[in-house]
Amino acid sequence: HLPILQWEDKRGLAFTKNNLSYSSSALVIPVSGDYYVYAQVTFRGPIESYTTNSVTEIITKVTDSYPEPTQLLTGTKTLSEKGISWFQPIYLGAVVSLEVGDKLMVNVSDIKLVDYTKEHKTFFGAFLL
Amino acid sequence: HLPILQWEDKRGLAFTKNNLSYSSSALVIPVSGDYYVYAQVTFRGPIESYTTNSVTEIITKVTDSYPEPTQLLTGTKTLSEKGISWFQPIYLGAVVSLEVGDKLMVNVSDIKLVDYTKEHKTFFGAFLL
Amino acid sequence: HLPILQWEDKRGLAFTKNNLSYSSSALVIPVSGDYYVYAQVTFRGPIESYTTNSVTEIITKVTDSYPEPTQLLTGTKTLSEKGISWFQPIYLGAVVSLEVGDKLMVNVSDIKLVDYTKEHKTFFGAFLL
Amino acid sequence: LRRHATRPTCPTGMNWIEGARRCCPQCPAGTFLLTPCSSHDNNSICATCPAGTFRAQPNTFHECQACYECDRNGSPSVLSNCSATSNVACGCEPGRFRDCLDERCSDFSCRQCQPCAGRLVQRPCSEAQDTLCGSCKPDFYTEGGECRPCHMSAPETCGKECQRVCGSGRGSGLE
Repeated sequence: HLPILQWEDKRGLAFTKNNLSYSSSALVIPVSGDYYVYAQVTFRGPIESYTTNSVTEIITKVTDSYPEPTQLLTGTKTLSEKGISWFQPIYLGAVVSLEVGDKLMVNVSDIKLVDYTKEHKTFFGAFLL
Repeated sequence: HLPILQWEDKRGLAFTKNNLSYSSSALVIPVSGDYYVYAQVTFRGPIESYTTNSVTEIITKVTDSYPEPTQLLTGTKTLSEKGISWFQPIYLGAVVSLEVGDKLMVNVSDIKLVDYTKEHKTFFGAFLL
Repeated sequence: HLPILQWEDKRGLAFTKNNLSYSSSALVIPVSGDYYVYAQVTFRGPIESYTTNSVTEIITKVTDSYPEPTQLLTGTKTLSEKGISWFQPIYLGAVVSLEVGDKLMVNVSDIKLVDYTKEHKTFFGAFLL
Repeated sequence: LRRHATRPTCPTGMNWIEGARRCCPQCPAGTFLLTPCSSHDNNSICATCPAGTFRAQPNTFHECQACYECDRNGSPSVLSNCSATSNVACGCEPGRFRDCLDERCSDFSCRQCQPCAGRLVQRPCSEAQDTLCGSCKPDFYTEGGECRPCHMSAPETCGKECQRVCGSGRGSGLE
């Protein structure tokens, strides 16, 4: 499986409420229903793996009763940058039906390429409709 | 007009509810109000029309009583890919005021370039605020 | 600070309601709460400053009681376009906690690069959850 | 069972108005529906599209469509201004052509027509496409992909092509 991002859930702009909790890299769904789930990851280089030619972000759902994660939303883009230093945001968002206890996570193609330096460039969230 | 995408509305992650129905490539608005409408299309190449130099996604509204569709949201991006194979997601989302009976559709610049292979890469939806 | 975009709030698809008002380039928050805030800016060239190598869009919050704006969401992308003419949309959206009287604005790296010609290519909005 | 409320079809020139639960006359192009007709008044009250907006067709919309703008930077010029019944039309000034981004050419920038220096014009520049330059003009010879005038060529630098074109009657200035 692709690496899973970890998130800040309390400090700065980050918050959780209405029992939507965060634990071990996942948002945990408190009540079944339809949620608008979204995430943006800003990728940036160069890293020694500059030869990377694409970046991918996937929002996945893990259900305890099912061994395989489900890919809910995927944003994937090939890179063709002229300059040495580059950055590339990928935004994803959609409505998905979730059950109480489901866990939402964000996977990325290469964790070293993720710009984690500013909370307003890489973020993740969900709200119940 | 640009080609209109067709969608799966029942299987896998797809669903419709609260009388928001899908028919002949369109989401049909059941009650007037403000809706958050969104869509992502992942474009990919090469296709023989690799000479394409841009991709466009447009969410349009059709009203039975009016002969012209209204363009609600547009994402258009020029392509400048080094590699032969490329992929490029375009995400759109915003609040629009809709009337009962209005139809929402997604048009694309070139249907052959749309990655329809995975439901989590190309998706479309709306919810009433 | 980066230039602030001005918006149309009445004509065409634009509207404000539920006391969410628009004045001097900002959406003014009428009641404290969690809002889904979003904006898309379509950047385009060439402009005489074609040597631009990146574009940036930032949704900021200004609070009367605090001298510094807060950057809520940032989308920044390096440009590496082959052709003369280029287009690059950047979409941002997320839930943020806001207080009554807070002002939301959209800043861009270079106002001359913003495609203002069509309302469905560059847009900005927010709704209370 | 709830009867699926289907909307009645209205006579030509009238639209079903959900709020009024009746068919109302359409507003003419250039206007929008301010107040629907009612049981007291069979007429729709229409208002003119505000400046910067238009409606090209009869309608019962609550607002008009926002006009596009011509991109001041791509130097498209206004072919026709936005009116209450038609959107703005943008084009390129003489001496420039549309560099379209896609087949529809809904987005384009205006680029300088190429001058065909020393060449015959196979197809003149137009709004839709650049000049198509042909072969060298008479008394011009090809060198390095360019057409050079015979009279500018000096004997010591006049290569094979130059001599072939200019050889017999090379430029008067140099005799």
